[in-house]
Amino acid sequence: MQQLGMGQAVNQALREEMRRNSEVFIAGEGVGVGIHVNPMFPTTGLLEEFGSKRVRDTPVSEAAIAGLAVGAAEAGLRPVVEIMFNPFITLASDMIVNHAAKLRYLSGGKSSFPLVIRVKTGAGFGAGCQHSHNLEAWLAHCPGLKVVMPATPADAKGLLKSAIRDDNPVIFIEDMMLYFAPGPVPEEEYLTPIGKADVKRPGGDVSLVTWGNMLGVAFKAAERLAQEGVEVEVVDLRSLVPLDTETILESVRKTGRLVVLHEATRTGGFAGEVSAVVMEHAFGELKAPLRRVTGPDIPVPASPTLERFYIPDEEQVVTAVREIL
Amino acid sequence: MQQLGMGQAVNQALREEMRRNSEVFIAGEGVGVGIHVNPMFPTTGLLEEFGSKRVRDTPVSEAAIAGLAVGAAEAGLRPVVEIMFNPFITLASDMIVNHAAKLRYLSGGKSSFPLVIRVKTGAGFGAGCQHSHNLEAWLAHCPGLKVVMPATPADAKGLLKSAIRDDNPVIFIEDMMLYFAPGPVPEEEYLTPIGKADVKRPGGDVSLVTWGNMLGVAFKAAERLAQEGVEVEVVDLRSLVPLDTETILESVRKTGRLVVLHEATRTGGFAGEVSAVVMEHAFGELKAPLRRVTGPDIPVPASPTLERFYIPDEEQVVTAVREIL
Amino acid sequence: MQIPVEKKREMLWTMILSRAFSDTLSELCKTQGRVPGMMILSTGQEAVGSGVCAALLPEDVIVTNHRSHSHLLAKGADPRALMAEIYCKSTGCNKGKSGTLHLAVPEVNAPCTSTVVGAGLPLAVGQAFAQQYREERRVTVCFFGDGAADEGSFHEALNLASLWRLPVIFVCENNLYAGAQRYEEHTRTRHVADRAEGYAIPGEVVDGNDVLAVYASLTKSRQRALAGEGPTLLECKTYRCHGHSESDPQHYQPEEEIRSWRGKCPIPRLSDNLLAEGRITRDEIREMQAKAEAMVRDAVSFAEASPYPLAEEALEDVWAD
Amino acid sequence: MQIPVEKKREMLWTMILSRAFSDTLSELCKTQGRVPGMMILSTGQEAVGSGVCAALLPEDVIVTNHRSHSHLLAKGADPRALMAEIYCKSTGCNKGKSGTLHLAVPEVNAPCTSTVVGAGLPLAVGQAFAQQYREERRVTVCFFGDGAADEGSFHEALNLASLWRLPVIFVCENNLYAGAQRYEEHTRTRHVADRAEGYAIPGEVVDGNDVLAVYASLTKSRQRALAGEGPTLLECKTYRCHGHSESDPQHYQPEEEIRSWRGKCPIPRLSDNLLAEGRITRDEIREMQAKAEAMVRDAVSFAEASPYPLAEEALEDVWAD
Ligand SMILES: Cc1ncc(C[n+]2csc(CCOP(=O)(O)OP(=O)(O)O)c2C)c(N)n1
Ligand SMILES: Cc1ncc(C[n+]2csc(CCOP(=O)(O)OP(=O)(O)O)c2C)c(N)n1
Ligand SMILES: [Mg+2]
Ligand SMILES: [Mg+2]
Repeated sequence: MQQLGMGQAVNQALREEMRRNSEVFIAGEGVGVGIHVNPMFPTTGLLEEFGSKRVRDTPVSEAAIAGLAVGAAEAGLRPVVEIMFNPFITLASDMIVNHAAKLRYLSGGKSSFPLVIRVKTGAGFGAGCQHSHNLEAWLAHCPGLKVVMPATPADAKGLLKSAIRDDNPVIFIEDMMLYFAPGPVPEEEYLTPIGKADVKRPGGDVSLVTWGNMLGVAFKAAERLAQEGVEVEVVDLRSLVPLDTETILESVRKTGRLVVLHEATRTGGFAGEVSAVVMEHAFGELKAPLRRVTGPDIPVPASPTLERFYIPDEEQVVTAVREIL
Repeated sequence: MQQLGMGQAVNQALREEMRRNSEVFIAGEGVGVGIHVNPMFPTTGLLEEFGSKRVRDTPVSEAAIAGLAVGAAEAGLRPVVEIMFNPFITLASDMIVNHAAKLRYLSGGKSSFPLVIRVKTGAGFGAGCQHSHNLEAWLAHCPGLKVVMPATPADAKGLLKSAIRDDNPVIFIEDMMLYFAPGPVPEEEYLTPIGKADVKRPGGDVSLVTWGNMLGVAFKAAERLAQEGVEVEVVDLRSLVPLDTETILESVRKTGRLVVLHEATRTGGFAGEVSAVVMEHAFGELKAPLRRVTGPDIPVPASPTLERFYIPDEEQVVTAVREIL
Repeated sequence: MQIPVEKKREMLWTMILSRAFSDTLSELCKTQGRVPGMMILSTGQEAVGSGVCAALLPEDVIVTNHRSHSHLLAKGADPRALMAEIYCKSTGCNKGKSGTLHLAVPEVNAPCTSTVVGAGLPLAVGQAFAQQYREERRVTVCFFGDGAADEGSFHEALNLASLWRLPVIFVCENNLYAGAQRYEEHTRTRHVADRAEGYAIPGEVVDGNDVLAVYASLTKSRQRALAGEGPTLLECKTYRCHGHSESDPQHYQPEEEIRSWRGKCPIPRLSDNLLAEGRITRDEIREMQAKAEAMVRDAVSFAEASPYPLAEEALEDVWAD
Repeated sequence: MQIPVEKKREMLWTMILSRAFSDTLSELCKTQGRVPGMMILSTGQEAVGSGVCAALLPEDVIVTNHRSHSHLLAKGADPRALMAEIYCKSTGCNKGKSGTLHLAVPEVNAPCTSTVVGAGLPLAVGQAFAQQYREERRVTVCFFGDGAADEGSFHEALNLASLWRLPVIFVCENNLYAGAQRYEEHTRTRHVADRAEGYAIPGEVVDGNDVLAVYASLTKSRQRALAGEGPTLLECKTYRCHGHSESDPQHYQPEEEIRSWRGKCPIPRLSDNLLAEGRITRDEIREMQAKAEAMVRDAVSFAEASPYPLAEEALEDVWAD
């Protein structure tokens, strides 16, 4: 099987969908000509293949980029626009939250808004808190938006293809750190369903629910714990909205123990939603308290020592698991 | 004791703090001359008392309004600015999230940002989802911001005064529906601490945690249940950040049962945080599953029948409580 | 510019219809609770929507804002469906989800209405982009207020539309107020149209109470757009004769100012012109008025007789499947 | 305008220091991993920061952006504290919290630095508002790029500053590129300064590689600001001689263009002028250069010898108590 980084997987998904449907176009800052010439990046080479009609470099105008997507989607195109880094989504958030998410409802179901907003996220590249700020919990708290956050190149490809074909607005969050971590991606065409979590590692002792870049941390922790005879079930949500509560509950009913792991800051993070769902529907099967392993409630600091402190690591996960065994 | 609506209580707080400290000023759309001449509204009469130097009507420019506050606060003033309705906070969110919340951290603690952003929220006035959208969970997921959401006029006054004197950025969320529900407000000067929840009604059978406008619904439900002999303890959070976990846990340890009630939509709402905190720290004392009573995962519809359906009511709370008794 | 008499009569009709519509709503608002929500009308500003829409073809798109009724009626929206939506009934064009503030009528190519001030402009850019992408002979018009011209979205939208030469016409309805703020209190820019130069696009000021002037300007800018020459910023100077909403006592609008602008009402202005040219008779005008009133009465009856949506319908229409 | 020779020498010094600083960083970046994060330099653009800051008093405020080093050095920031922060060390001016991208130096009245493009402008409005509110004789300067002029925040900030006649000068450093986009690819506006008219404020284009011209323009607009006449939009035309960041191969910048702009370097331009006027000797210039290099070497040694912050320090400085 081909080994691709997540950026390359995204690139393949864009390429395939753009070949398949001429109503798909991409737009954003540097999606055509960018400052990097790097085959690991998601939009490399698309301008060359599809031309400047369909690959649109925009000014630094996030509200206009998102508005372009919303208006063009209503008119029947399938925009895939990029917001360069997660914190800049604030600048587009009126268009996303008050328009992409709501205009269909406001139309009484007459219009639809088949658009994808790709956004890069994640700490780890030393740029500090105005570039690194995980905000998936915000977007998940906005009815009308689907929210997808893949953890592997294969899922990224399959989910992005589904997102582009979805008739609803989809926020597609790519952790930059995963661009440089190759993984297997099937060669043949496939779609990964939005709204289906994936048990990435089965285990009977504790359920470790996570998504995005933290999957790697989850694996490392699971391996260490396996050496102690503790079998961790790693559930990769992949989509936050719709949330696959069935898969979460099934796992927790089996293990009776739950740890939720995310890179975003703790208070108000999406771990809260996961724990509420479990506490509502599987309370009787729970054998131990919840543990959350998350970023601390601080902005992401720039300095390497501080940034490492910010990012949850397997040590913290191992400790959390041990605490509730 | 004087009986005031929440708008009037806010007005008194602004008046007292502006008299006390000449570095306090207010700015926003229509905070001086507005389209309503209504003594129940928060900024009525302030222009007359303090003049146009300190009561600044702004253009319709939410990013500039928030930026004004951030810049002026760094320079040592104490801005209290208004974002007219909660959904428009999206337009100011870069300034709030990436600047008000982060610039102190980025300065290594050298600068501080003593500002208050007042924002009106709440469903119930038939304006639909671009005016009514409760977003407190977003702001609570942003380290560096304090988030306050009072439920009574007395708390509103005391909390706003504290917010204005706080050296950190505070988001102060006012539910419009409460402007027209008078309640007692002490005449003498007082401050209500930010970060302290308030047990608004003691009870031993079930903990009902809520905030803002839903306190009224909580009371109604508690009264009905009291007639059945069920004693509900109503915990009004008042502040989401800092969160008074002690008071929540104390209540749940006593009752063993938790219902969380908020008007915001369910998925990703702040009830998740409350339930995670309880599940982490009071799991052993819990006797029953969690119940959340919240707005459904839809935008707030305009039509009265639909809007009523959206807003959680005491019936739903009573049902939730009965389910876990 | 030579404007066909049929066009002129069409504009007179849509203005009369809009006025009957808003006068009726204004009247209905005097009975508390009869119509839910805020009531925002364009009494006195009808020439903008009528002149613009008369210059458009049905396939052209409009994007409008909180003050939308006259735009939508001029674009051909069904008064019954509008009125029922304003009443928040299930027969409304948006099944009661929208109410008066964000009426969306895709049937007449008015699909994107936002009550977030300034938000229409980026949406219109998206619509116009789709038209250009598909090489259609259609344009998009975006209606917005003078207050909206201070929002960041205005700036980003105009720059992008100019850069890509999109077929969009930005129609600023400068009614001298944004909420309670007079124009001079929210900007020092003499004319909103003065901002056009900053985007290297044509900016034009037109008498917004002269429907023929509006029609002529729009026709010209539409041709530019179709010729691939890009957007135009058209500022229509008009006046908000009512308060911001019907519950606004207009305490900050000088009475003399209101009176003087009422004297510049666009409807008699056009009808006098047509009468003078012998293109219409007084009886015909009276007939139009009677017909408009009847249509609006019918719309109100329809709306009042219609049921509210069932509570559970609130859960519908969030997702496309 | 008569510029005192001491001012000219000061500007030469700050340009030379900035250049030594950025040349050293550029060199250091060739060793992977030595300096963390993205490295964004203003090589070739030094005249803007130097000319502007020479025209300011210490109590004046600057608000800068991602390309801040030369602004901050010209405003008097300590090279050691800056370098240590760029190295993300605990001795840095922001204790390693900020790194190179949002250096905040309140000690020299450069307290608000944002790497969110365009965000500086509303922040500067707030700073200038405080100055006006307190009736201080100080102004605020906001540095931003040509790309930033396309953000909505630019628009809202200029309108508000104009309306309130705030003592703020918006300095657009037009270096012909925003990321990989040439100026003409992100706007059709001939000059960013053309946008000033849309806010009824003065807009001026100045040769941004001529430090004396920058100084003169800024002095004038500062006087206007202090006289209560409000903001100015000053566009300094310059060129980004390096890539957007040091890891950018500049593949989209024509070599000939880079070469020609390198020929317009502001440093020899001023030193030649001073030499011609007999206001400086070649030896003095060499001394300045040597001193700048020594200072930067010292700053690097200081930074390299400094410890990284302790992990738990990450939890500090979020809240003021
Ligand atoms: C982003 C945003 N801010 C504030 C409001 C509240 N608001 C509604 S209409 C209005 C005034 C708009 O003035 P203008 O654009 O001139 O339109 P007009 O009402 O005069 O037609 C305001 C401030 C809003 N709807 N959206
Ligand atoms: C809001 C926002 N969008 C995008 C970026 C990514 N970005 C960083 S610098 C830059 C280009 C800015 O160009 P310009 O304003 O001309 O400044 P220059 O880099 O040329 O000095 C971009 C797009 C950002 N930092 N902030
Ligand atoms: Mg107006
Ligand atoms: Mg630039």
